[in-house]
Amino acid sequence: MQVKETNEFKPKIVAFCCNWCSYAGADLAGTNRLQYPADVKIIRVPCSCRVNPMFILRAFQRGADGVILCGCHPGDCHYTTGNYYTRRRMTLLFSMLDYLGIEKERTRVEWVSAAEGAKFAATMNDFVATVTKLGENKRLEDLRCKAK
Amino acid sequence: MQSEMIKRAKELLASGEVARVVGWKAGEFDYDITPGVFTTAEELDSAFLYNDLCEANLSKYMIAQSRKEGKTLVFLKPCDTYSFSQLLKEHRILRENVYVIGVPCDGKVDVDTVKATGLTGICSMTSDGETVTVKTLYGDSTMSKADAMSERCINCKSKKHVVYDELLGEEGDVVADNHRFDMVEKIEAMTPDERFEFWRNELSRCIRCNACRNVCPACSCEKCVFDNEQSGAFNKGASDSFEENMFHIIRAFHVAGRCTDCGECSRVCPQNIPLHLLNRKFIKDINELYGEYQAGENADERAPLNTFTTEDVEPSIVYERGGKQ
Amino acid sequence: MQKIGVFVCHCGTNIAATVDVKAVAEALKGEPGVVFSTDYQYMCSEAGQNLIKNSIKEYGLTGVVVCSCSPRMHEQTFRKAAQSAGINPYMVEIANIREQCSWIHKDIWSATEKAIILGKAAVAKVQLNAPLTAGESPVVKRALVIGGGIAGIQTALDIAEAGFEVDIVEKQPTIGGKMTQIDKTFPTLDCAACILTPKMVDCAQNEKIKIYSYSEVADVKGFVGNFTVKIKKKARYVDEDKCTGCGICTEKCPVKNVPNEFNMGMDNRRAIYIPFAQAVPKVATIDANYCNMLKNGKCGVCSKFCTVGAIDYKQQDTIVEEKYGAIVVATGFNPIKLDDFDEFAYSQSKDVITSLEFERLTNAAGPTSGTLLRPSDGKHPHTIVFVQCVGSRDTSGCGKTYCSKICCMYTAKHAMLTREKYPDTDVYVFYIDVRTPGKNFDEFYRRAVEEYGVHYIKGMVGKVVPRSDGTLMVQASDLLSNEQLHINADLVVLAAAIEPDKSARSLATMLTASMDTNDFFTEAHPKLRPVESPTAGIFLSGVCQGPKDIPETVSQASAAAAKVIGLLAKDKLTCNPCVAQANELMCNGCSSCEKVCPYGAITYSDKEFRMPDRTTAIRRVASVNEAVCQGCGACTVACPSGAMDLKGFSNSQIMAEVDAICK
Amino acid sequence: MFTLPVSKLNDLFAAVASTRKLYLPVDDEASGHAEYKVWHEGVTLSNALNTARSAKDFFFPQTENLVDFKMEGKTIEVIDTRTESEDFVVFGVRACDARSFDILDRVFLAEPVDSYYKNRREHGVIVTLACTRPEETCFCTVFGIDPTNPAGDVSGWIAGENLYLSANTEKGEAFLSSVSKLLAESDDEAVKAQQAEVKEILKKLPLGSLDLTPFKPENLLKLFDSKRWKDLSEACLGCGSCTFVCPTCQCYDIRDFDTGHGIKRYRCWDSCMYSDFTRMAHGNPRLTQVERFRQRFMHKLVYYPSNNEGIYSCVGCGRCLAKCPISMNIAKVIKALGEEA
Repeated sequence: MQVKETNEFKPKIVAFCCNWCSYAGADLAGTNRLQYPADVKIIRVPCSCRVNPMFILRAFQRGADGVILCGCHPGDCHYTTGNYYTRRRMTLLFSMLDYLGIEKERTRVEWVSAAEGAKFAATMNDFVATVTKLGENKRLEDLRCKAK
Repeated sequence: MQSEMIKRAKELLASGEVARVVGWKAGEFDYDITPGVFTTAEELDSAFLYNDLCEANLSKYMIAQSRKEGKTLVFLKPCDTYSFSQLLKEHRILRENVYVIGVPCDGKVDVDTVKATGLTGICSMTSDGETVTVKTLYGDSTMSKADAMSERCINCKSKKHVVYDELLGEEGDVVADNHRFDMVEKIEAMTPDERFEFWRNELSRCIRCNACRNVCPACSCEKCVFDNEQSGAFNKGASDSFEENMFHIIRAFHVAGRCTDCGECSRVCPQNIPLHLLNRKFIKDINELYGEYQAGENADERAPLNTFTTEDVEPSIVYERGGKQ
Repeated sequence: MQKIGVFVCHCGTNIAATVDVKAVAEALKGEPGVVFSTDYQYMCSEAGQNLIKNSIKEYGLTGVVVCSCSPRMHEQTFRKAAQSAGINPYMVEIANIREQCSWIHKDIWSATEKAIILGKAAVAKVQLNAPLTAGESPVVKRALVIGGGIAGIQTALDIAEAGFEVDIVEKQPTIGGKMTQIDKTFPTLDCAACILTPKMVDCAQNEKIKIYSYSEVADVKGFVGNFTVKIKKKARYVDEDKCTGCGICTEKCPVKNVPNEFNMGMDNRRAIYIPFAQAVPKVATIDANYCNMLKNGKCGVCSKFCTVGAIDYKQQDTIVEEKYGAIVVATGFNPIKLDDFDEFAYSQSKDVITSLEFERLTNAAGPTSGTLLRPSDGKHPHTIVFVQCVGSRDTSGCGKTYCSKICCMYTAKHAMLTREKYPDTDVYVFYIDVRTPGKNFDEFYRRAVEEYGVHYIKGMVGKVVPRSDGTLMVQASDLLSNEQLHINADLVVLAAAIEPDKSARSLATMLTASMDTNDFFTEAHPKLRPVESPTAGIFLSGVCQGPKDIPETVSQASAAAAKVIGLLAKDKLTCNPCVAQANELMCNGCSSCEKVCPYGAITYSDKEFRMPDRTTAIRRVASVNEAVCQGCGACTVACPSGAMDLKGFSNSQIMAEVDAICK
Repeated sequence: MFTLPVSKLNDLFAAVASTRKLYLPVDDEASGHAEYKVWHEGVTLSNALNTARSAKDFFFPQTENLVDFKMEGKTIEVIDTRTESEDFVVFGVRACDARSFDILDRVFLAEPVDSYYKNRREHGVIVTLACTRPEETCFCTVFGIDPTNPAGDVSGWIAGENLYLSANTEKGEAFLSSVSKLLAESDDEAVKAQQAEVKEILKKLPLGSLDLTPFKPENLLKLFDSKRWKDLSEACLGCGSCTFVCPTCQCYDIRDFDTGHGIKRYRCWDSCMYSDFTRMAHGNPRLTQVERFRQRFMHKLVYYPSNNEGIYSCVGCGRCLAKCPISMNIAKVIKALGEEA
């Protein structure tokens, strides 16, 4: 494998996707060959409500530059109510991060259904662009993890 | 009030209604009052104290005390009853083993606030409800009680007891027009850079002594995630700025919707970090986004993070709302 | 430490064209725990599966990572392969390097790099996987069908035919549903009643079928194989067992002015009534809103005339609790209310009617005994305008965005039948598109146009204005000739959109079944599992899942029945082992988890514990009913101490994935 | 003895800072405390009696990296991350904290020597400052410390308009000679006068008369078995604030942190008040908070002196008195147990 040297900033993006809607939406994006940057890596969770704020902070600690959480549209949760809890939890968490002066644009919640492959790809393209613009995560970084 | 309290405590001990009394014990300098357990009339006479300097919230002690043999009498100030009620709601206190006597409070005098005025060598501090007399190694002085109270008492949210078996003194009311969110608003109005600077400056002083957590009535976990090697959040020292942020964000999140805003965290912080401003941010957000909610006030109401409405705002509101850019 | 085998799939060129699969296999060799790593053309093929099985045996693998297509595609395949080779199926993790990598990236370098990271995340996760054993739960061999229309009837009959007991809950006094109100069915034009009523009678007579008419589902608890349902039998003030359906009471009742819902309110019935002659059960029902005896205690006529003493004014609603292994939702539809479509003057003129009202006007059992007469003056209409897509395919916000699917065909039917019976009538049909994709459908429509001379005009009606002479001025545009048209009509028939019955939403909440934004129940998979709800044990039949005509409804009803029969034929069900688990030593007993659990799977009990300080304490701790828990994980985040964790997606597993990705 | 006008303090700091890092107590606006900070132009010496955190951080920081491990494939490489410490000067250390270094030295410099501690200790010069305005929480005199005559490499006094400095060690001599251009020779009259004045205040200290006589090795079991521990510890929250502000608490934990690229083995302060302190396979040897609480005070007042020629491992700085959330502290313990004994 050839190694490509590049100095341009490539953000690390963690995307938590619920198994029933958004993960399937991501699969659909793939089936339709809709491109989005390879910087996005998906972690499959049963429901967006499985995502603990600790996971999000952990991602930032370990070097993520952006974290996005995708779930079923409110009302369509496979488990009926999961994403409603997600909505409250993440609203409060993001607001707190903002309060601490941490760039709020590094975190996002999007509702992507299993049918919205195009939305998934568009969301990821937009999120990667936003985070790239912000640059490296400095405010929630852990220097111990950054040093190679 | 103190003599009335001792009288009732003795009566209840004598009648066998209660086996012990949780209250406040006198210290060396009037201001260094320790929560204590009394089991005899003699102990009550020699050390029991209630005055304008009894700051500690005794509610959390009832988790352990209510599991002891026999009933425990506890004296609770209005704001302590909110913590107590929240703990009841979470099944942490066995209500049937506690006898609650509500005692009035019109704000407590705080030694750190007095010290901040520049006084040193404080050997004695007394309050008559209006004026605080301070005796120091370097001379005596007086100040108005209002100047000697901490911020949490100045912005008192309620003088009403939400739970009690018996009340001593006069019952007060919820204080609707407090200004407890002023500082939160001030921080919200800063630019993100200023906010980051502000909190870095505060949180970087954290020495991870866990005083805030251990005093907090909402932090009553059998095993805290930060003490649990398996939790993935374990950490002992504030080894990195990230850990400082992580600890305080997660702690605030875990008590969000459960924190009654008793202010003990900020009171006990040896580094004077205004930790209550994190909790109040959540309280303010909850009030604004999901409707007014006071933890501990209502025993039946669902905690805001354990409920939802289908019309809740989207997390993206943070992008629009949030603070100044 | 696990002994992990990594298998990288080429998927022909699907993966291999954009991901250097050999490099991925090579890179993952160095990961902690990996003892074997290879690549192969098609991992899902028999040879590929054998490769996994043989490697498990050869290298003593305890964990398997397959870098391949989406786990939604082949997770089951690889789990089964691993299981057959003797390791726990839940020791398999899939790294999705096709849908989420090779198919979306063009650059080999970055796609390969990403595939390696995804592989590392899967390896990191499988390191922490634990063997999971699925529990078993028994199956109650009885089904519940909610809704007694043609969908529910067909499903019930088919289930009963297979030998299982089945109950139908119908909120109306009779089963039969909307089809009872229809005169003839397209495209064969046979009489709806003639094909429906025998099935209704079959239901009544089948000893495996129990009908709860005039009843509603009040509560649903439990889970697949083991639902407990409370059925509310509404008081009908008539003893069902005694009533013979003779109908004397319905003739003697002095209250004569009750709008008859069977005829869309176009005539009246009595306060005690049997909806129609072929009702099943054929039992009278007292309408408490109109009955004088129930309202003010003065009357009692029906009771006097009832020879069997079936009238019981003191009857109360009763709750029946039954256990079921499967539930079929067949709640059907209603035409939308046309209040928001004032331009068609529906509320202003009696002669602007809906298609279902038209249906009653042409039915022999209808208010006009089958003679087409104008509701306003009882005269023969000579010009009839049919308006299609009223509230369907509507993006204005007033109606529904979807196509109601049945209107094109029934309108063609109405137009054709009108022209056949009343050749002196001019019939206009305004349409956006005419959609006829069904067996013999297009032929049927062409007959209407070509043989019966119905005027089909592409265009929408802009306005219907009632005029003083009793006619209706229809203003419309002909999009093909680009003309404005003014038609003086005697009758205007609106093809109102159909929507799911209003009761469906609250039912969905009780069933924890998901719905789309239009309140149609969501199917587990739009193509592959079209008659199942994503919630296990809940099946869908008829229009509650989406608009469909009678043949489609009946085929879906039978399909749902087949699925139910498949379920009831089992004695035991295997549960999803990826469920929540409470660590009792860390549990605070605070009830947060219980509050957010949508299934009521968490209960609390006081247990005695040996504490770290070696004292004994009684503590309130949570426990999870593994058969009820569906594994969403809401509880795990509500739990501040982390005592609640999710098997298969544990905190440490997810964090290991995070770490691997962010490295 | 050398002297320098207080007005020239800035010149002295500048001169020291030009060759090495200089730390001194500085007022921190956000906390309202004084804390040690690095001097740079514009920074002024605090007037506060003492810093909120002790000076032990200079030699025994709250967390420090011990060693790194790097994993390459399936091999582990051990990387020694130790580097020679930079030279530094700590100015304005009080007598109590100066004594705390002796107590820490007896732990960390005894065999086996703690090379991390030693490295820093060797590169640090301690310039003390005599106290002039003790707090009510001060009781260093109980431990035989004279706050008017502090130890350190260089002892310092600010009396009137002048700073007086006197070297006690070779390191101190070298330090003074490095800034000799700024200093003038002086007698010790002003210092003596100030000492006499402050000693009068010391006589009035409310905790100055704490009696340590019961705290001797032969009373160990009696003290250990005292009934008072239970009620004294009843309200203890089990937090670590007393231990973390204490200048002599020296317990630490060693932990591994997985960075994703390797392991950082670090040590961090630990507290005997914590329920997982010295946890072993069977659990914590001290099961209840009473035992943990007792451990801390028994160690300071009995165990340490038993092993160190009667030197108590408390210096009476009063920090724990000011910081304990429930106002339970060593002074109350000494009194309560003393009464009993």
